[in-house]
Amino acid sequence: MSIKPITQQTQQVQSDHVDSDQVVSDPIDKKSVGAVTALDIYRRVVLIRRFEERVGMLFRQGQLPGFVHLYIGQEAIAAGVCTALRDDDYIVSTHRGHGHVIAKGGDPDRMMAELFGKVTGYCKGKGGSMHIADFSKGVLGACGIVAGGLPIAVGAALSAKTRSTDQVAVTFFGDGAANEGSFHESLNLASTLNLGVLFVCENNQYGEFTAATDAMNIENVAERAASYGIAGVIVDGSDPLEMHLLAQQAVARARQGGGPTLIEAKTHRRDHAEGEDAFLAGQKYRSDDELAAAESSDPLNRIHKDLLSFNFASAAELETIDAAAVNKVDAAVQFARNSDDPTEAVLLEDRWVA
Amino acid sequence: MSIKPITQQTQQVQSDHVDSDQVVSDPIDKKSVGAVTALDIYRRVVLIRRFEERVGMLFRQGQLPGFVHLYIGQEAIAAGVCTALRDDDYIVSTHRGHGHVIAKGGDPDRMMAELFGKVTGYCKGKGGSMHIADFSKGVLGACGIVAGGLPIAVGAALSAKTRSTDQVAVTFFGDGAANEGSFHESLNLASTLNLGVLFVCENNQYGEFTAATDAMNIENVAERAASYGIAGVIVDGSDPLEMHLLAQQAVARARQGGGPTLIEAKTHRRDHAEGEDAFLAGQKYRSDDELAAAESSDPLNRIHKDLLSFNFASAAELETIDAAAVNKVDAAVQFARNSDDPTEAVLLEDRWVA
Amino acid sequence: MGGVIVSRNTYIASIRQALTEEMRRDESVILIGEDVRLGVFAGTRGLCDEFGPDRVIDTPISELAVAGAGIGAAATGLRTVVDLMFGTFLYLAMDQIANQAGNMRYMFGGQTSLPVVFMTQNGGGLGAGPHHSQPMHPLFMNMPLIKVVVPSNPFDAKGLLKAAIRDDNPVVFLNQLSLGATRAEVPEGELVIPLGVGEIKRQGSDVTICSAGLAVHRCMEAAEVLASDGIEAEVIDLRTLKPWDKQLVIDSVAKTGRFIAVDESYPTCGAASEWAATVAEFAFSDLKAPVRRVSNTDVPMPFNPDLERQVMPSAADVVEAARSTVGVGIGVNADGMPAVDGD
Amino acid sequence: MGGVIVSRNTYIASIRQALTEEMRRDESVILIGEDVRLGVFAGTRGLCDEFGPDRVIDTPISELAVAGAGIGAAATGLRTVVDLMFGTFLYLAMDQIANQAGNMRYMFGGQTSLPVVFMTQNGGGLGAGPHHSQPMHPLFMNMPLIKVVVPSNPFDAKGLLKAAIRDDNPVVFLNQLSLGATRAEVPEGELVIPLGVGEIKRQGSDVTICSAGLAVHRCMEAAEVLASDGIEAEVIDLRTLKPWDKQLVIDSVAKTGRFIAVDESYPTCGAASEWAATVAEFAFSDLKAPVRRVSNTDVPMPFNPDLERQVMPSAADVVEAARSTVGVGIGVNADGMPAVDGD
Ligand SMILES: Cc1ncc(C[n+]2csc(CCOP(=O)(O)OP(=O)(O)O)c2C)c(N)n1
Ligand SMILES: Cc1ncc(C[n+]2csc(CCOP(=O)(O)OP(=O)(O)O)c2C)c(N)n1
Ligand SMILES: [Mg+2]
Ligand SMILES: [Mg+2]
Repeated sequence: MSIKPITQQTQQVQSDHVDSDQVVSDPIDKKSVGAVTALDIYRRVVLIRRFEERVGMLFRQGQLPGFVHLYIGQEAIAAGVCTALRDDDYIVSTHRGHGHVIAKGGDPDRMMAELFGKVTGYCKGKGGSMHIADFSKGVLGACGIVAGGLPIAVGAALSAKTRSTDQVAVTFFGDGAANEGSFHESLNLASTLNLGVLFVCENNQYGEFTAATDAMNIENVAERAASYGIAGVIVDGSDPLEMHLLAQQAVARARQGGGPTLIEAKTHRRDHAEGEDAFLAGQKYRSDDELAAAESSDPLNRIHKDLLSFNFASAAELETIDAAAVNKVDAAVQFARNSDDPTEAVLLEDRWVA
Repeated sequence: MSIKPITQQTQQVQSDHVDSDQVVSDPIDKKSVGAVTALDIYRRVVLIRRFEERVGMLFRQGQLPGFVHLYIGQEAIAAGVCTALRDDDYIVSTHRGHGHVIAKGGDPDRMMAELFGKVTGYCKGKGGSMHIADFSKGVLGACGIVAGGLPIAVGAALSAKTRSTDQVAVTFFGDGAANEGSFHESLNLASTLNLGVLFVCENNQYGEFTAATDAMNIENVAERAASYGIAGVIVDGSDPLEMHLLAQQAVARARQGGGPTLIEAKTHRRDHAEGEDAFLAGQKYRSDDELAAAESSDPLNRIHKDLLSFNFASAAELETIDAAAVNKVDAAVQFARNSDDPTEAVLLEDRWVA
Repeated sequence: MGGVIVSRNTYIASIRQALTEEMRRDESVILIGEDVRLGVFAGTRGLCDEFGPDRVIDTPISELAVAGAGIGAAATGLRTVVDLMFGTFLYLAMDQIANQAGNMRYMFGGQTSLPVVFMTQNGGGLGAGPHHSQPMHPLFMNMPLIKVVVPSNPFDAKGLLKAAIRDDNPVVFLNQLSLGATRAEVPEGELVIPLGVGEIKRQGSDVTICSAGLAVHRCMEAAEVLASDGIEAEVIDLRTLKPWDKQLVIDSVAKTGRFIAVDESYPTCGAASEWAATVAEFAFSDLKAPVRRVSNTDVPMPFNPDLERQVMPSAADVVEAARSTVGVGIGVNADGMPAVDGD
Repeated sequence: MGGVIVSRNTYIASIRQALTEEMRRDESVILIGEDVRLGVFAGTRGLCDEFGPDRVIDTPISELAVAGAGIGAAATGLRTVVDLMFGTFLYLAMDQIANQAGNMRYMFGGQTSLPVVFMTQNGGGLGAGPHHSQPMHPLFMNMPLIKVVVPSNPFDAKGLLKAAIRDDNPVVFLNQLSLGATRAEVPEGELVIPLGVGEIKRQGSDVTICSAGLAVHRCMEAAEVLASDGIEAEVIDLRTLKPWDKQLVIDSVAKTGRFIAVDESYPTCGAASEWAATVAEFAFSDLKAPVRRVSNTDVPMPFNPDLERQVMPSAADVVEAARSTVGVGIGVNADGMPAVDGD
């Protein structure tokens, strides 16, 4: 038995039939994304970045309770995928979920309020960072359980199929999550029921402080697609435009009844969780080379450069978008600060549906 | 990504290094098993068969409580594998477990007594058909939970490694079990820790009444080995001698620290559970062709023929062995019948270890 | 019941009838699980013929993903019934049931309802051994927002399952394994028993016996025996264990002054513990004698059917508990009181 | 303590000390889990340096297989400590813990012992949200043959963990998440607190308050407040929840005549239910007032820290319960009695 090595470039998905043997490695024409969509992607990338930078700062200042896992470094994935989705498509997110919600059109005000635990937050302050949901935008929720979201996305896709809509469901998860039983069962179930699910593995190369290479004896999570008879593809998850084009193809196939795709987006996270330096107390788990590689593949820089080189926008225009993002985040913090804490009545709400 | 098709013949395992690309399809020289071992295998195959036939009869006569899943049709696997093991090696079994226990040297008397729920049974009548264990023979127990035994075998192999013994652990399971999360986690964990585990998938093509082909979109469970960077091999699970030779290679590798192997033994079961005809009430789930194929690949006939054609034994000698097996089973039924039911004191035994 | 067709259903036939009627009534209802088409417990048999493979969905053996798929579907417009065969298999799906279904509505601030039923076989009685006989209800009772239903007969099975399917909350629906072949008169068509409402199966003035599921039958047998002693037991079948009908129990104890909780589950943190604690907390001044609990012996369910019977509450156990409690008054030196069991 | 070195340990340092000492003492002890080498909760930090990667074993994120591996290793000659980080992650391993570890010795007729400790963080207090704050102990208390330990301080944490590791039965060892940084004097070396034995933390004559884990601190605070009212509370820290020290509680109630169960878990079938039911069953004639339970509000653990505090038992809740119970005597019209809560 052998696996053809997968080169670390974008792989094309064919939308005709489910077959793990159909991966072609044509170079991708990123310009084909077009200016409008590319700017839309940029807008989301930069909003996620500014939002997360602020959240990190607030956390370090002790203003946010609980744990916070930032999406910085992985913005290309959420933005690239969600711009390929319709409003009525579903996504299911993770503990590192802020970026997914923003990319799917979530409201930064209500997100920030949730992080502060305020009643105006998405979950009235009862969910927090790891549990933000926006059902009105198809965001079926972040999840504090690693790989907990995969089966739920399968269910959403099953629901779409039964209701004869062509809605697609996307579940994001990490390289670490790919070692959970839930991963196996979910991909296999989606395959046997031929459901329109995108399994998007954000391989940032670590699960907490364990290297992906120590947690599995294969190089690419995408190779596991073969176990389920579905397509598996690898994409540069630090490149927003590539990410988008790849997602588009997988979404098209899912919509047409072509079944699930496992997309492995190679990426880098900044830290596992905010505040980890104090916790690590000098223990190192990454080499300086790795840190440098992460730095140099920054997705915001990447799309910024692409937009300029394709003449999709001027530096000044991009600057304006960036400034708008900062303003939105400022406003979100204001909104959160000005909001009330949940009362005891709120504590008792949202139990049984009568 | 592509999987090289695996031909449905025995595949050689190489013991040098874990690599799923190392499957060679040399024809196997079954005669190389040798007369002594081949007769040993035959002895186990025929004892399992006679034991199970009797159990089926007793169950249909209403003499045994609970559920009974017979191993008839799959004897080659347990007998072929366990003759490749040492007494101090471990096996973990399934709901269809009688054959494994017999093949590992379990005592038919104590097994039969357990099926009758008697105090002389392996578990004092507290376990029953799905929970027979014989720790003195390394049988760490059958298991009523599909795929429940895989992690336990991983633990036994971990223990062997930590204690610096070269004991090997084998876990048997079905094609249906290969879709449980436990399968995925166990193979991956055994791979990353490089443990001496044989994962023996008895693919009898059905999980209850669901065809394996409906429960996964790939042809061979063995293909999944690639997801864990371990060797995966397919063997004719109806052929006791082939099964033995293949197991020997995998055991040798495991013993030498070469890590786990996923062995897929293609086989046929007779029924899912005893008494299913009444339950099915005319519902059919298998074609007549399939039933005929199962019939014609009977492992007992197969080894019988091989032994004669290799001149390892005469028909009369084999008949003697068979008759001895029948006697053993007769004696086991007598033993069970003459044994006492567990008392209330037994009910309260085996709780906490003081 | 003018015009209503009533038939003598088995418990299993009642389950099938409830599923059939609800699937006809509401096309958003789907059924998903291992071998649900063929119908391993026969409660789902034949449904695929009528409703097709898109609504009666066979799956691989993957409890975690199947339960989660039921949840995801329920959060996006369907009503799902997930068939999980045997209670202990729910342990494999526990993350999805407890962490996801059990929290989702609340932790998302009410953004979704979750009409999903997890149906399985609960408890012992068939000599099926420890992996196929375990009582599971106390675990789910402890979870804040999961409803738990344990019918004791074919009539209730139908009425409660229909209510469970129409309920917008996650429900764990526990069929008692050994009641599958029992029969009762069950009307076709609309029969919906509201969740959370218990039933007095037998009126009595001397002692309240509270129970559910299979154990109700033992309590009714015990009540007959007690009646011949002149002790009139009031037997309550709670039917739903979470939320449960506290008031019905407390009112009964106000009348009888004595309380026995009879439950086929392990004793520690079992259902009987909850009922007994509630009575001791909220009906204390009515109590003329200690509350008593009759639960399983605290061991895994053994295979041998005689041992299994010994483990589960018997009518004799209930009779003995009732006699001892009726013989004990407040202030009387507690002769009838059992010793503290010493594990 | 002549010659014994005593240091002011954090709870986490106590865990590390117990692990270190037991791994030195017995080379069959291994530690396995996600990131145990680096030590996400710092309780395992540094152990790999001393004991090497064959005994301090990092794993993929695979709770089910990791727990099962711990069981398989324990059945074949090792003593395993499985670190499962957070309580809710045990739901993923539940089949192995409940179905396998929970039954194995018994269902195999005593053929094996099973020295495996499943260690995790239990309960709330850090604003970590519903998937990282859940109290898990009642679920395991319901299982027949799993021991359940919930230490309330660094001293007990060390002594109980050493006992748990030496125990030949499966033990679920639940560290209270929010106690990690608390400190106490802890002796180095041999300190073993037998499992199943509770401790009277404060003597009192008026009311028995029974608790464990984090809630013990709330009870002690409450006792101070009550003392200023002239109410002397006896506070019991059970330390082990299964098997548990029934006799200690019953003897205390014989003295005080009043009982309050305080537990940081969901109320239905919670630990407080078990304690209250036991007292009502076995110490009834000593009771001068209804038993009272103080448990979590029956909702998932909310993220907002203020809400979370409201959910968990507070000292004020305990004070209020104690005052109401001390104000109530038998026969007195039950003015102090709480209403039946209506979910
Ligand atoms: C079931 C479960 N196990 C363990 C954890 C603790 N945990 C939180 S994040 C994390 C790492 C997850 O790694 P990965 O899936 O690669 O996602 P990443 O954090 O890298 O985005 C772990 C182990 C958890 N939340 N849930
Ligand atoms: C976790 C779990 N799910 C479901 C079952 C019910 N069940 C018993 S045997 C069986 C089929 C198993 O199929 P396979 O693994 O192929 O083994 P086979 O019976 O064919 O030997 C099922 C679904 C079970 N025992 N455990
Ligand atoms: Mg990662
Ligand atoms: Mg099979």
